[in-house]
Order: sequence, then structure tokens, then C-alpha cells
Amino acid sequence: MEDISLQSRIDVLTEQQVLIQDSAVAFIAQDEELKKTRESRFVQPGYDQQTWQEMAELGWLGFLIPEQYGGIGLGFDDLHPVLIQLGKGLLPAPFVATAVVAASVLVNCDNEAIKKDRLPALVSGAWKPALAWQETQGQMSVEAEQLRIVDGKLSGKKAFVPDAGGADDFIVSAGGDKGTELYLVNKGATGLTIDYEQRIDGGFYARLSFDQVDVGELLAGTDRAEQVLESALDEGRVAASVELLGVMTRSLEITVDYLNQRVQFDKPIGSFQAIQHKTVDLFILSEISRSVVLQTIALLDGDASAHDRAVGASQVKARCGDAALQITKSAIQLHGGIGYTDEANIGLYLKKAMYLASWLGNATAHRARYAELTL
Amino acid sequence: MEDISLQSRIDVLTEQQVLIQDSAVAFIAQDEELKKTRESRFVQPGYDQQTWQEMAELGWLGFLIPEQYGGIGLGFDDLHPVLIQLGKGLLPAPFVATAVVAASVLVNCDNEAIKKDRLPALVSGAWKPALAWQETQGQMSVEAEQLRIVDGKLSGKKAFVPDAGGADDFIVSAGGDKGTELYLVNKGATGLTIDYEQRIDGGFYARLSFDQVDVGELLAGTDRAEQVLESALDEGRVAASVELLGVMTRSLEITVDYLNQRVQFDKPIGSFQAIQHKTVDLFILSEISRSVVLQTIALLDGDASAHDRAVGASQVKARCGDAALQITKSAIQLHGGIGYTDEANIGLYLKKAMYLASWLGNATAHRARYAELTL
Amino acid sequence: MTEETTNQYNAMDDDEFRAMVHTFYVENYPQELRFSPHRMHWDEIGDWYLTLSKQGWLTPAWPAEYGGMGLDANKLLIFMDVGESYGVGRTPDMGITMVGPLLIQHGSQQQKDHYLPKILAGEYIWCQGYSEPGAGSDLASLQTSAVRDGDHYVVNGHKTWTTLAMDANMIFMLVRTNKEGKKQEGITFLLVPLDTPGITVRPIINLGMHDEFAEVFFDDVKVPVANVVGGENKGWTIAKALLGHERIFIGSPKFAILAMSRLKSMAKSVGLFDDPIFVERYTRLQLDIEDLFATYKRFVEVLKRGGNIGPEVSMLKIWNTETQQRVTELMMEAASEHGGIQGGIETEEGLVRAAGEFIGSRPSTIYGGSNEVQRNILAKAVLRLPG
Amino acid sequence: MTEETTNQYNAMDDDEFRAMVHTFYVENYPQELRFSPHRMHWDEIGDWYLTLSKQGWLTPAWPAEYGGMGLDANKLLIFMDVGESYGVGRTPDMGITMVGPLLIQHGSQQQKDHYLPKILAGEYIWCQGYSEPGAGSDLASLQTSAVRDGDHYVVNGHKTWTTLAMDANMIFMLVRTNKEGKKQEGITFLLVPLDTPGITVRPIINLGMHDEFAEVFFDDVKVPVANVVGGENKGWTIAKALLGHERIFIGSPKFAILAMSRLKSMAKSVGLFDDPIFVERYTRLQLDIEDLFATYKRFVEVLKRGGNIGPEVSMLKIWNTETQQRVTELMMEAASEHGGIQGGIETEEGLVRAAGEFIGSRPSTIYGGSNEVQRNILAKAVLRLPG
Repeated sequence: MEDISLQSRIDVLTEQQVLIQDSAVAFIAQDEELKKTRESRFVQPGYDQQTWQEMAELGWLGFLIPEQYGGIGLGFDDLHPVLIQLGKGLLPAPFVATAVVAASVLVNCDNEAIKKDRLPALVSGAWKPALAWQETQGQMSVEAEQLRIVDGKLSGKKAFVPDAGGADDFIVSAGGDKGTELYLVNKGATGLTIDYEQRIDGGFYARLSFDQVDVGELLAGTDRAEQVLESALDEGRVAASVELLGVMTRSLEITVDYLNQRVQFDKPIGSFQAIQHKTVDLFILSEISRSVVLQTIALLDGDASAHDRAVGASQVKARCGDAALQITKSAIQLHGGIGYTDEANIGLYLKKAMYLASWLGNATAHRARYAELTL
Repeated sequence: MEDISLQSRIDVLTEQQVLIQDSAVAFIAQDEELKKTRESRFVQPGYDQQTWQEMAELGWLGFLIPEQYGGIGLGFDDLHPVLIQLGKGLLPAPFVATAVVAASVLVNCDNEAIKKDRLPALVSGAWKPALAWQETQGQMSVEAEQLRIVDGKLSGKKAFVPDAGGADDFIVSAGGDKGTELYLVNKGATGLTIDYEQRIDGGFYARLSFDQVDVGELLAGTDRAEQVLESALDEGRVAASVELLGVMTRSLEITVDYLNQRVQFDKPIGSFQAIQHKTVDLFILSEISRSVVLQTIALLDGDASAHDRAVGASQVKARCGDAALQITKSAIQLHGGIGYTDEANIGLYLKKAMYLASWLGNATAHRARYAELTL
Repeated sequence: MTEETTNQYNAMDDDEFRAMVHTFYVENYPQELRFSPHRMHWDEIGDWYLTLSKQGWLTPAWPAEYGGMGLDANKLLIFMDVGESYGVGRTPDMGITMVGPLLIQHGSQQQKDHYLPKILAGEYIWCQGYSEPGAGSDLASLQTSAVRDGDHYVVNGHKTWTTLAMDANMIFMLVRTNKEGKKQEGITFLLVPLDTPGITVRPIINLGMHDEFAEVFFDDVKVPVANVVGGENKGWTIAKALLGHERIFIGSPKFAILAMSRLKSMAKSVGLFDDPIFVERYTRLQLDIEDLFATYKRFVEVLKRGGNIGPEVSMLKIWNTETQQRVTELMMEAASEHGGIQGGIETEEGLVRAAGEFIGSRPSTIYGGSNEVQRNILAKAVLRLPG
Repeated sequence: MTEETTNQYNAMDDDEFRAMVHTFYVENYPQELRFSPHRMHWDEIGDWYLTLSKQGWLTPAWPAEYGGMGLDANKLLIFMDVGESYGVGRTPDMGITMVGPLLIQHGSQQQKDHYLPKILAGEYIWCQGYSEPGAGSDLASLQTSAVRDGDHYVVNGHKTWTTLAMDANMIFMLVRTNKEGKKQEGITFLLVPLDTPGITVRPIINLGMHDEFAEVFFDDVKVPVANVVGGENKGWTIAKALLGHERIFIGSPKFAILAMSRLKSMAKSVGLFDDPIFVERYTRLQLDIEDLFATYKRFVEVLKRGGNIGPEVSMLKIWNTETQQRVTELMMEAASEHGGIQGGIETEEGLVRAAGEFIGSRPSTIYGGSNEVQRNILAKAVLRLPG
């Protein structure tokens, strides 16, 4: 499939980025037909354990984790070619939820013993944490309100925890007398009930119900918990946006390919001007998204303030969420009938976009947050 | 110019409507080149006095005025073919402001002597009132707040009074101790200052400043003034919408004509699919507008409640305001460079749409009003 | 149905007729099948087909002489409208809406006598074999061939997007009987029992994970020449006229209205009406639907006057389907994380599946002549823009 | 400007250079001409042309040997950027941006020696004779003819959309010197004094009621053969390359940013930031502009690296101009009745004419290659979709 993005025309990658990109391209090429993606759909844990292990072997799980904890300690700059390929290949693996968001909380938390013990296991693929912070639909504040700590016991609920089925432990935010704290709670803890619901992309969200569950290990107290959480979520938003960029880029490639092949009224449909202009508009959207992605990863790797990182994260998630939905849904339209079958892969891209665009705040939520932060 | 509207394809006019329409078509055909429209621009009173007199002779000024006051006493049903042609011909005459809005206030007011005296003069073209109700930009409530009555004297300001330059008297809403009242104030009254500003279409808005001006004749007291006003404004909104329908219909005709003639890349530009689809979307907008117009004039002519008339007026003004702007601005784009010259008539349609869409509440304001009235 | 009953229906006061139909639905239509979000299979909706059949109400548009209700345009619209408002689901109705009118107009006496009663009785359930993998928007380029061999044809080819083929035992299809000349001129209409040897039906799972469609494969399928309708190579004209019959129905705002009512339920349940930004978007869509409805009624007036609707009806299809999509887009956006979940949000009016609605509204702009094709039609046939 | 000064500028620290330019603007550019909403005529902005000339800053992109500043890509961008931020108006700059580069690359030594100093001195003010009434988006179909007659050409025809022709005394134009073969291949570049007998200039009043453009009529106009640049029938290639130079500038988000800042002034003045619906729309546009800006910077990086920008730059033009239009549409809608008035709303930053801004932003999607043509380019040259 031809690369129609402007990356090779106008952007420059470092040598290291090229190496990383090549390895990621090769990795997703192994399952170009998306067989593993299809097999993992709607079957717990909603992703492929073997793929996860292979990613660990490539060192990807430790990208953002400092060397002292067994990782490689690189930045988003070097990670982004991997994230783009994850999106292009619809890789059935909870990379962002686990190796970005949960990893970020652990790396920035205050429990050195846990960090030393668990982070190397995360990097090796042997151990997977899942972050349970959200309580209500559309929630953007990191303050824990519903899940309460009383006498060292957790009671309440968490919702929208992605990819919990394969997780070993939960990172849980909970509200005490003085504010929000973060704990590491074992998945098998007494009093913890887990319900799963199918996501549209074939993965699962979990709802956690806590009934007098032992708090487990403290990761961050009220002085830092919200800040650690906010930072991890913003990194997750950016990473999800990069993955969305991959989703939209491949969707466009598949679509342009189809427009060249499919003949109607004795001409390839890609020769019709109305189709061309529509496709051009989608292309522009994808490149606008790429620009914001590149700008935002530079921001995350720099020394921007938490405020500026939040602004950047909302800017990029708003753009990529909208653009990915616009592009994938239009891709269905441009495919015609075949696009509406489960057999055609293009539909899988739409569904991935629907999940990633709505996770950690959709475009509407992020525009509102952006306005609040900047006006 | 070919009629491309669906009117002849799917709508049925009564014999009387056909007669009225024919006479209106013939009337505007006299100035197909819009010479009078151009001559009247930016020159007080911003319209053509002779055209007004001719309209009086055709009986149009008395359409909505009962026979007992010298009018013909017909409904919007019969008036609408005239209003459409006014829009199509960009007729330089303050028909809606004077013969619909101001006339409605007078017809529904409580001062029988004034009605008997003035309405026949309005019908004959000998006398023109202008309604001054609005005080602030974007105002939708008819309550008079700024212009106050103290001891039989008016003090304060009115704004956005259209076509006041040729008016003889002002109908003024003013706030007293117990609420809003309506008065007829002579244009030459002591203490009344008038400032004009150019509208984009070449007409004028007036700002009135009252400094201890004698109240003049009472038209309606606090018990009925707001109701009379609201009803007149809603009729004005509907009438302006019908005029906008004429504006958009003719803009489309002119544009389709141009698309057939203008050759680029060795083909008429109307043969390019992207141009065709864009034009089709404009056409759909114009027909959707026509449907709402037809529905709303039936509503006005029926026995709908004031609430339902308000809902209908906001529905039609929101649609026609938006559609007319969308169509006329796209018409400029479809014309290319020539569309941006003052020489080409298409620009006059854009400017008329800008004025009519923003007068008496633009689409945004009417959607908000619709939501308030229906949710 | 007798001529007499037909006359009686058509003479009824509109409101009375409306009430009669409504009452019948309330008393007979299964509550749990109201407003079904997907197209129902025979095992769900078959009983209802038979109930209507027994009542004589299965074929409201057929003339009484063929066992139809014989409703006039006005009563027919009321009949449809009551059904839509009550959320009555579509049966596998291709025999009723397509094959019946086809045979009544173009069938031989023998064909009418054979097929119509079996449609009425629910014995023959039909599916439509028009589209092919290579012939979507460009239907006339179809390739499935029928080669004459004595008193039968041998059919080979591949049909797709065949709605509810798994529920049907009959297919009415377009086949190519002549490969020379204009592609529109070598097409023939055939009626084929699906149990004829050589036919394979394979369901297609759609993005909503339903099997509403199927592919139908023909491998040396023998079809008697007597099963041709309207004569060899006459299929295209007939098929086009048949599509005309249905055109007003694809313009009905029912899907957009239904989607809007689900959005409203969800908005109430989630408390979205307190959010001015949501209210503004909701109002825009509400007005789009109201204005569409006003336009739809303008077209319906034509039918009521006994007139014909031309290519301009394409505008209804465009506005209707695109409005419906905008509604489900707002629904998905307003559902936040639920926009990425299979399940739904609990509301007083039942579960609203925002993501499912969003996906379910996608094909409306593709099927029945894609909206791109509809725009081509309007440009050429209504605006008369140059080729 | 000397080679030395050029080297000194290019070697300066970016911030230092920026500060130097800014200071010069503050001290020398007339306050009342900042952020002019219309293109200024010579009688308004001519003095500034001469001020820049005296400073040696008139032609920042020309090499030092021809009297230019000789800035490298990076410094050039800073130079432009400071001007835009401060609201410095465009001079009648066709000689600077078009004719100069044209002659430096394709002119004879004699032409360089004659024309370049007169441009620098403000003696020759140029306008561009490309478009014709029948050749807008399809520029190559131009008809204005130049027929060789001894040592001169006789030019006949009609140019239009000639920016600031009334201020110019010279025109550089494309003429047809060969009517056979491909239409692109018979076009020649000519330099013509506007006071040559037979030339008539007629201003065109635009929708904003300004006379920024003009038509230029040629009636048996004699032009010496020495005024050809780049050889007979070589005009098309040269003109296309010349347009390439400017492409990044039509993609600059400056117009959209300027419109947004006016919207902001108006919103503050009218109190619109208390309206959540307005805030939502404003934020959408703000993000459109921020994201455009991020994209623009990505393209600028290419120039800074010394690279070339290809047809993909069309996306900047599309996004930029359409965003600008969306901004002025919101401005007009938010201005209520002022959306229909010539005058403006008073704000702390001066008068904001919502209706005027709306109208003024219309041609941006038409000129410089209409957005339809830009989309054609992207479809073919970047996405490589079939003909």
C-alpha cells in the first residue's frame, strides 16, 4: 500500500526514529490481513497475549520507563513511530493503557519499592497493571469522588477501565478525608468485583465494584496523586492521538487504493471529481492532525508546564478524535456497500477510531477543556 | 432565466395566486438589470420613491390591511408570490418594514381614529410609518427598557430602525411604570434626533434619540402593546423569510445560468462534478426553505396560537437566514473572480441576504428562541 | 379483500381510518418488536406477516381484485404513517412491495394466478437479486448471465446485498441475456425458486454485526423460460419503473425522527438538556428534521393529488439520510465513552446504543442509490447542468 | 546592501535579529496604517516603500549583489513574521516579489542592469498581467496576442484582476505569441511600460467597494522585442516557477489569525465570552487556526532546511482561506444586526466591521488558484488519483 502521507515529502526523522519505524513497520506487516485483530475481538481479554509478549521482546514496553527501572528511557519523539504503526496495524494490544498511562503513573509515583519491583516486570511483559481512575461518563476531573477510603478500606465504583481482563493489578484513585490518593490493588483482592462490557472495537471496558477492599500499596498521597494522574492521562491522550493518526493514515491508504481499483460507470471511482475533492479534504484533515501530533510530542518531551501539556493534550486529542472519525466514516462511504460489511477491514478502523476517540475524553470534552484552560 | 425551483413541478397555486404572481413577475421584469436598485444604493432614503408609488397603485401596500381601512384584506397565502418576486428583483422598497410590520401594528392597535385616518394613506402610498422598537443589538424581547416615558415625555434611544429616511412618522415602543406602550410619534417632533447608518445592501438603519419628546398618539397600552408588537415582528420575520426565499431562488438561477455559460478547461464549469454537487446542495437548501415558507404562511393564515406563530416564525427565519447566506456566498464562489466585483449583480443578492438575515433576529437568535419556546 | 371493503376504507373519515389502523396495531403487534433497531428476520416477524395476511392488510397498495386493500394515495399514506408512528417493523416484504406490483403490471395471467396468492399467504417469501460485486451504483453493468437452452435458461453469476435472502424461498432477479449493444438493453427479469439446484446463499455480516444481507451464488442454475417477467431483454425498464414506486418511501423522515427520539431519551437520561452547547446542536437537528418533514409533506401532497413524483425526490433521500447521520453523530459524541461501547445507556424509553446507532445509520447514504449518485441525478435531471 | 551586511544579518542571533526588525518597524512604520483591512494604494503606502528602500530592506529575499538583503530562509521567515505581527501593510510589491526574482533568474544582463535599480528606487512600480476574462482558473488559455513586427511586438487583448494597476507604471505580462500546438507552449513573458500608447486602465470596484483591481486593455500596443524575458514562447514555464516562489506565503495563517483577533476584540466588546455557545464555536476556530499554524511551521521547516515545497502546499491555501472565512462567518453571525451594516462595532482595539470582514474574506478562496483547482492539484499530484 502506498504511503500517501506528507511524512516522506516534508518531515525529517532522526536515524534512530527511522530504525524504530522500520522495526514497527516490519512488526505490523506480519499480520497485514489483521487476522489476529479479528481473532481477539470480543474474546477476553480482547487482545492477543502473544503479541504483547513480542512487543516486550522488541523493548517497546520500556520505551518511556527510565533505565534504572529496566526501561530504555526514551521520549515520545522516539515512541511516536511505534504508536503510528500500532494504529495502522490495529495491533491487538493495550499498549497505551498499559505501557503509557499506567506506566506513567508508576514511574512518577512515590513508592520506590513498588517501582523497583514492578516496572521491570511491566517492561518484560510479565506483569500488567490497569489504571482505574474514572467514575462517571464524560468525566474529565481527576478528583476521586465516588470511590472512598474509610479506615483503610475502599468502597465504591470505577468505570471505563480498558483492557482490565489481562491485567494483574489495578492502580486505583480513591478519595480520603484530605483528597485523592493512589493505590495499587491486587485484582484478586477480597471484595473487588469486576464486570466487563464489550467495546465497539472488540476489546473490553471493566466496571470495578469495591466493597470494603483493602487499600493495598500506597502509590501517591494527596500531595501528588492528582498531579501524577493528570500527567499520565495527558500522556495517554497524546499517545492515543498518535495511534489515531495511524488509524486515519492507514484508512486513507486503504481508501485511495480502493478508489484506484474500483470501477463504476466504466471508470475508476477515484477519477470522479466529487470523490477526489472529498478525499482531498480527508487527506488535509490527516495532515493537519499529523502537524499537531508532531508539535505536541515535542511539547511533551520538552520542559513545558503541566498547564501547557494539558492544553497541548486537549488540542491534539480534539483534533485527532474528530479527524479520525471523519476520515474513517467517510472511508466507509467511499467504499460503498463493501465498506459496511464486517469482512472488509476498513470497518475495523472505524471502530478503533470510535473507541480511541471516546476514551479519555472525546473531542467535545477536550475542546471544552481547552477553552477552560486558555480563555 | 430558467425557473429551476420545484414550484412548478410539485406545488399548486390557486388561480388568484397565479394572477398575483404574474403581475409581480411583470413588475420586476421592468428593471431586470437592477438599475433602480443600484441607483438607490447609499442615497437617502435608500430606496426608490417611484417604485413605492407603483406598488401602491398595484394595490400591494393594502394586501394585509382589512377592507374597512382601505386595504384588500388578503392573507400571506396570496401575498407570498409578491414577496418572492420582491426578493428575486431586489426591489428597492421597504415593503416588509412598512406594509407588513408597521401595518400590522397599526391594524392590531387600539386607536380606531388613527387606523381610520392613517391606514388608507399607507395603502395609497401617501404616508409611511416606521417601527422603532429595538434598543440593543441582538435584542429579541419586545419589552421597552431604555426608552422611558416620564410625565408624557419620551427619553432614550432606539436603534436599527430600517428605512426611516422616507418615513413620515414613527411607531415607538416605550416603557412606563406599568410596562411597554406603543405611540405614534411625528418624525419632526421636538427633541427627536435621527442618525443614519448605511446598511450593507445600500439602505439605511436609523438611530433615534429622544430627549423629552412628546409621546404623541397612544396606539396600544400596557395590556396589549407587547402582544401587538410580537405579532407584528413575527409577521415581519415570516415576510422577510419569504423575501429571502426570493433572493436565494434568483441567486441560484443566475448561478446555474453562469455555470452553463462559463467555459474553463474547455468545458462549461457546470459540467464539473464537484461544482454540480455543490450546486445541488444549494438547490436542496433552497427547496427546504421553500417548504418551511409554505408551511409557515399557512400557519399565519390559520388560527394558530401566538406561541405557535412564534415557533413557526423562528423556524422559518432560522432556515431562510442561514440558507440565503449559504447560497449567496456560495454563488460568489461559483462565479469566481467576476462574482467579487460590484459590477456583477450576484453580489447585490449576497448583500441583500446579509441585511435580511440579520434583521429581526438572525438564525442563531431564532434557533435559541425556538429552543426556548419548544424545549 | 372485496371491492366493497376497499371502497369502505377509502370512504372513511381520515381520523376514523387512522384510529382503526392504530387500534389494530395496538391489539395485535407484539410490544417487544416495536421500534426494532435492526431489520427483523422471519423467525421474529413472520407471525406478524401472517397476522396481516389474515386481516387482509398485508398488501395495502395492491388493488382489491388481486387481494389487496386497494387504498387510495391518501389512505395509503395514513396507513404507512400509523405504522411508522407505532414502530411497526418491516416484514420480509419484497413480495408485497416489489414482486406484486411487478406482476400486476407486467406479469402474464398465469404468473399472476400462480404467484400473487402465494405471496398473500406467506408461502412465497422473496428477496431481490439486483446488485452484484462489480455493479453497485452502476447497476446496469451487471454480469450474471442467463443463457437460453431450450425451454429454460442456465444462470451463472453472483448477486450481493440481497436483503434477508436467508429468509426467502424465492428471488426476483435481473440477469444478462444479451452481451451486445448498450448494457441497459440486454437485461431480463427472472423469478427463481431459491431451492433450485446450483444456488448457494451466504450471509454477509455487516458492521452492526447483523446478517441482514447475503450473497447469492448461481452455478449452472436451470430456470424455466416461463419465469421471465415482461419479456427477454426488457428487464431494465421494468426495474427502473419499479424503483420509482418506492422512491417516496426512502425520503420519509421516519429514520431521522426515530434517531432523534432516541437522542432525546438519552439526553434526558444523561441530563444533557442542561448543557447549552448540546441544546444548540440538538435544536439545529430538530429544525433540520422539522424542515425535512415540511418538505416531505409537500411531496406527499403531490401523491394525494394523484400526481407523479420525478427525480426531484432524490433531495429527500439526501437530506433524510444525512440528517439521520448527523443525529447519530451527535448521539455518539454526547454519549462520551459510550460512543465506543457495544451496549447502551439506560433511559426511560429503553436502552439507547449510541455507537450502534452511529454505525447503523452509515449505510443509508450508500444503499438505494448512493447519495453521490442522487446528487448526479439532481444535477442532470433537475438542474439540467451540462454533461 | 553589501555582502558584508548580509553576512552580518544572517549570522545574527534570531532573537536579536527579530528585535532589530521590530524596533525599526516601531520607529518608522505609521501607526495608523497598522493592520489595514484593505490593500493600500501608493498614496497611502508609497512613503513606506521609499523608507524601506532607503534602509536597504525593500527586497529581503534578493541577493546582496543585486541590492537585496540576501537573507537566508530562516532570517527571511523571521523578517516576514515580525512584519505580520506588527501589522505592516503590503506595498505595491510586485516588482519586489515577482519581477526582481524573475529577472535575476531569467533576465539578460542588460535587463537586470536597467530594471533592478529602478525597482529598488521606487521608480518602477509594477502590476501583473496574467488573468483574462476568459482565462481565470484556466490561465493557460489566455488570448492576449503579441504579433512580431520587426523589432517590436504588437499587443492586443484584455487583462483583468490586475492588482493595483492604477498605482503602477509598468506591467509584466503573459501574451500569446503562438496559437498553434499546446496552449501552454505559445506563451511569452513581456515587460511593458503602462504609458505606452494604446493601453487603457479601468479600475474594478469590488464587493468591498474598493478599487484594488483593474482591467487593462491593449489596443495595438507596440512593445520592443528587447522586453521579452526568457525567450519567445518560454513564458509558461517561467511563470509557473515564479508562482512556486510565492506559494508558501499564500499558506501563511496571517489572514485567519488577523480575522480571529478582530473576532476576539468584538467578542470582548459585546460580552460574547459569557455565551457558552459562542465560546464553543470560537474555540473550534481557535483550534483550527492553532492546528493550521502547526502545519504551516512544518512547511516552513522545509524551507529552513533549504528544501523545496511541492504541490502539497495547496493544502495550506485551502485550510487557511476556508478557516478565515469561517471566522468571518461567525463574526457576522455574532454581530447580529451589525452583520448587515457597513459600519463597525467599537472595540478597545478599534472598529470591527463584521459585514465588511465577511465580504472581504470571500475572494481568498477564488484568487491565487481557486480552492477547487487546489483540490484538483492535491488529488492528482499528491494523492495520485486517476485522471
